[in-house]
Amino acid sequence: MKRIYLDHSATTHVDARVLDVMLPYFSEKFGNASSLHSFGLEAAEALSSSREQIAAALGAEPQEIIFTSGGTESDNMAIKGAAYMCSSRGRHIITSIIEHPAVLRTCEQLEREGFEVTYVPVDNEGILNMQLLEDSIREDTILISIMHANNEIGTIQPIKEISELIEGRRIVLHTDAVQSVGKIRVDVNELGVHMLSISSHKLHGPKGVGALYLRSGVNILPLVQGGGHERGLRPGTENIPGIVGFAKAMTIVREQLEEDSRHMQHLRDSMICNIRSRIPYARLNGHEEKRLPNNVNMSFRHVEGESLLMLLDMKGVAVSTGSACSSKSQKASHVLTAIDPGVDYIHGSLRFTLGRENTMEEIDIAVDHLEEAVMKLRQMSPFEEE
Amino acid sequence: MKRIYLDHSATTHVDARVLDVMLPYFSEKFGNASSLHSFGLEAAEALSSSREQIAAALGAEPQEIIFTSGGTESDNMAIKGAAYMCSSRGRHIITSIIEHPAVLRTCEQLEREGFEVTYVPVDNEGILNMQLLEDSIREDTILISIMHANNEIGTIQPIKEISELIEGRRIVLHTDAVQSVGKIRVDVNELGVHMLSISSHKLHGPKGVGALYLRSGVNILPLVQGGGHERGLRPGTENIPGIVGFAKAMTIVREQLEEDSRHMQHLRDSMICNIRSRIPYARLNGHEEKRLPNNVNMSFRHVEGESLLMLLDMKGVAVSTGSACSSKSQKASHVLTAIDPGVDYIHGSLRFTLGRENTMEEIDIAVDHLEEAVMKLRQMSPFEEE
Amino acid sequence: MYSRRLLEEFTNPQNVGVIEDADGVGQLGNPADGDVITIYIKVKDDVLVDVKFKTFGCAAAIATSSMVTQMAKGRTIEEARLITKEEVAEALGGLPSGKMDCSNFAPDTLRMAIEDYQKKQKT
Amino acid sequence: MYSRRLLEEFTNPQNVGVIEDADGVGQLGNPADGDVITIYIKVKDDVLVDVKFKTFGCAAAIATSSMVTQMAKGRTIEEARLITKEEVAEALGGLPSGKMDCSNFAPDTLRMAIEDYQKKQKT
Ligand SMILES: Cc1ncc(COP(=O)(O)O)c(C=O)c1O
Ligand SMILES: Cc1ncc(COP(=O)(O)O)c(C=O)c1O
Ligand code: FES
Ligand code: FES
Repeated sequence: MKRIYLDHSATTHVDARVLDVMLPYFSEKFGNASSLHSFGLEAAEALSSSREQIAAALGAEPQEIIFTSGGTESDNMAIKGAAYMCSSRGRHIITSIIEHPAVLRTCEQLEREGFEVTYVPVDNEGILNMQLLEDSIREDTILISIMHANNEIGTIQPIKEISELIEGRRIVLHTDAVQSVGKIRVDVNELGVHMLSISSHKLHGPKGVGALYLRSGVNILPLVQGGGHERGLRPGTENIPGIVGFAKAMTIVREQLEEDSRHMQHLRDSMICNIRSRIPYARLNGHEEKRLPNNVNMSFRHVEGESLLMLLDMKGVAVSTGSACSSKSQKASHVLTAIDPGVDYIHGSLRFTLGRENTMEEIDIAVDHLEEAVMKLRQMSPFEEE
Repeated sequence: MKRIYLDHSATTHVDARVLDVMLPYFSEKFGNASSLHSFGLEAAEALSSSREQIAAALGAEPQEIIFTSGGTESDNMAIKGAAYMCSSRGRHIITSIIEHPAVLRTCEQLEREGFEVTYVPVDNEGILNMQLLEDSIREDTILISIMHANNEIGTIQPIKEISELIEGRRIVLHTDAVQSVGKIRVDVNELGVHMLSISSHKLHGPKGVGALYLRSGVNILPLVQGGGHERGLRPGTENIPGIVGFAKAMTIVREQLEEDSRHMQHLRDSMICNIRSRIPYARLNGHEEKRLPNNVNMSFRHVEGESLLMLLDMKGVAVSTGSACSSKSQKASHVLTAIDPGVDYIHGSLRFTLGRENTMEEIDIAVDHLEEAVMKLRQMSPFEEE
Repeated sequence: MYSRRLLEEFTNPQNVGVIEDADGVGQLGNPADGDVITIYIKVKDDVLVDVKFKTFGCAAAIATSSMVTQMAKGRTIEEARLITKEEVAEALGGLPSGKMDCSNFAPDTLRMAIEDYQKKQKT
Repeated sequence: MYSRRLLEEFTNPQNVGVIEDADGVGQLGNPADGDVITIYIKVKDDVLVDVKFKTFGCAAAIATSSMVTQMAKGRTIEEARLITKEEVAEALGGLPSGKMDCSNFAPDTLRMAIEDYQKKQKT
């Protein structure tokens, strides 16, 4: 059975070109970048050119890139690092209710440590309420962390507007761009952010590596102590093959973003259109236009997401759902709950996240299987008329 | 020029067998272990069997293994995680003065946060002073962190004795086994430790992955918040290829440790013997017997380590020195300073750390080059008679 | 996660449907929680001659519904009410640990249908 | 890290040695700090006709010692004392940023040797 992968927001395969550049760094150019000998120099050079490539792809300077183990660590480092650094000036933080757990759980931890956090709501399409954000800014607000694009429903938040809003104030602006990089243009200066989190495995790079963009002049405290790596901000022997792969993945993004973005958006729009025309009572979650070009999140009335996911998986189609079914009752995700598609729809959401290598043929096959699966489950549903 | 790598304590090349098992996980079995579909299941299975392999190699249970990004993170997590967890019971921590910076800087950070830390000294051979350790235990001591083997001079510390000493007390015992795993037998129950740090890249596994062994029943607080990965103790999408490679590297260690250890020890002893017989005024740093089978750390009178390292590097021999020459004056490492080989020797140390693939021929060539280099530098040295 | 056997049951569930002139009906769960099972029974001489279900829920909910209806059919009312979650789970080749709770769900609904039938008998 | 030019100088240093009947000697650094440079000069008609060094220190210390002796030889005392660390660094194809301090070391020692010579002249 040919498998069709439509879960690129969960993770992506490593691009063949990325793996190619990584390979020499495992067993040949395997040095520790801190070593003074030739093996070390090879590693140090790879590290520094990787840093340049990633900076270039974000419109940043090389010294503004700090390597981490992934998006979760970048988010933790940005939020806690800035909070601890600025805690003498104030202890109020603003974020949104639809952030990734890496941000939400971190903010909750800071609440336990005595910080105050305002969680700004979103509208029914998942867009941040800018008025409420503005109203929640206080004298002692030190940090705003708002995701660039949501991982579940793909809505794109008005980061540039936020940065303009806080201009001239001593507030650090962080954005979690884990889902946006590789799908839409991300330039740290256009966005006007001070910190930005990225994760390599979401953009056809290897797992276990990520970065935090930290604008020159913005200071944060490190969360990890050790050797002096990454200017002392993130010690530990650098994962050179991972970093080299990450850099290549970013370079590919930089080179072909426009084309890839257009391709994915074309697939996305025709997928949404086909689903709507073939499956009754299907609702798009999130915003029609302000959404990632690769995100299709739809709810199907009277069917349950995990079942739908399993039926599609049996046909080789890999998707995700916002209804993680864990214990006695299905918990709808906090993001779906925030945009509230209604009781008939909230447990029936599926997330299809496209990749640059998906084809129209794959999308068509997926929609065929989807239609069949929805019909099948509706036949079993006690809420559907016979 | 054939290069000879004698810096295996800095990092190692990835074993060909390790890279082999990793490869499918980059671009084929690339799923996210949290995904419910078949791609996710492949990843979840790889994760769980890797965990079993690593546990088996340490005599631990699978659920006692927590994956991290490396040794530095494992050390931070163990020490801070236990300190924060137990802080209501006491705030006193004991460690040694020759720990790795990942432990020392972490302890210093905890001091800034109000913990008290006792740094126990070592004797001239680098062995922990057990009497002083015992004397420093107090009512409010919550944690002892002593490295299993030192990264510079290779001395092996009496961890088992420490665990016997504190038996029955409510003190958590952590050991940094980053340098010992793969060189000597490491079994968590024989050692009697509650926590143990490992780093994959020191044992022919990939960089960017490590683990913390956390004994069942011992609780620590997580340093990173996010999704529920690693029982909530270390969230973030798991680095599956890295973890699979790490597990394979540990399995190889388990299978061939005895043989490798004997081989390295044989090379080590003949290297020390040759150096002593051919180069006058060469001093072994560390303990003659209680040392890692792959560590040769020697000081050469009246020559400076970094120069020696550079001369050897020009001949293709990669080694390390405890005299990191950074700014105006050479700083001898804290480990050498602790064992104090004397002013004529302290700046002239070289660390040769052998790997299981080194050959006697390589060692012989290295000693030839070493002899030549020492002589050459001594000719330039103002302390040597013409 | 799910056993092969459970997935088979889930993809090819038996006894899906409604019994229009059912002798007893049970329903558990609610749409806001994301799971609802409805079980219909037809009884003749204390024996369950027909059992059907409609389920909105996860793969485990659907598979256990299907399995419980099959196990119940042909049994007496007394036998059927004794069907345990363990039996159902075992027949499905085991349930993932997080789903064990959910396996109680279908046998409970069956018991409700039986009670409904018995209540109707009395009146 | 180090430039190719510096490494060449370091591996093939010129003017290593002691001038037994030197006209001036300078020494800077101390063994506890891990670096000591000694420079010997021989002067004739205000010109440095011979310059030699002995250095205990890092590759940069040795390379700059060697370079400064070469640059000094044949120059007048006045010219030689004006040799700057920048000149030395440039002649070596640059120094790593952490080592710039250390490049002052050799020219300073040369200046000490010159002062020693001048002091001896006066007496
Ligand atoms: C928006 C967002 N932030 C953070 C993360 C965490 O990234 P990682 O899994 O690489 O730690 C993810 C992905 O899981 C994400 O989608
Ligand atoms: C004893 C010891 N502990 C900790 C570390 C840190 O490990 P890593 O570089 O993988 O973070 C090292 C190696 O650098 C080490 O030798
Ligand atoms: S229906 Fe509740 S967990 Fe499956
Ligand atoms: S001799 Fe001082 S840094 Fe080189």
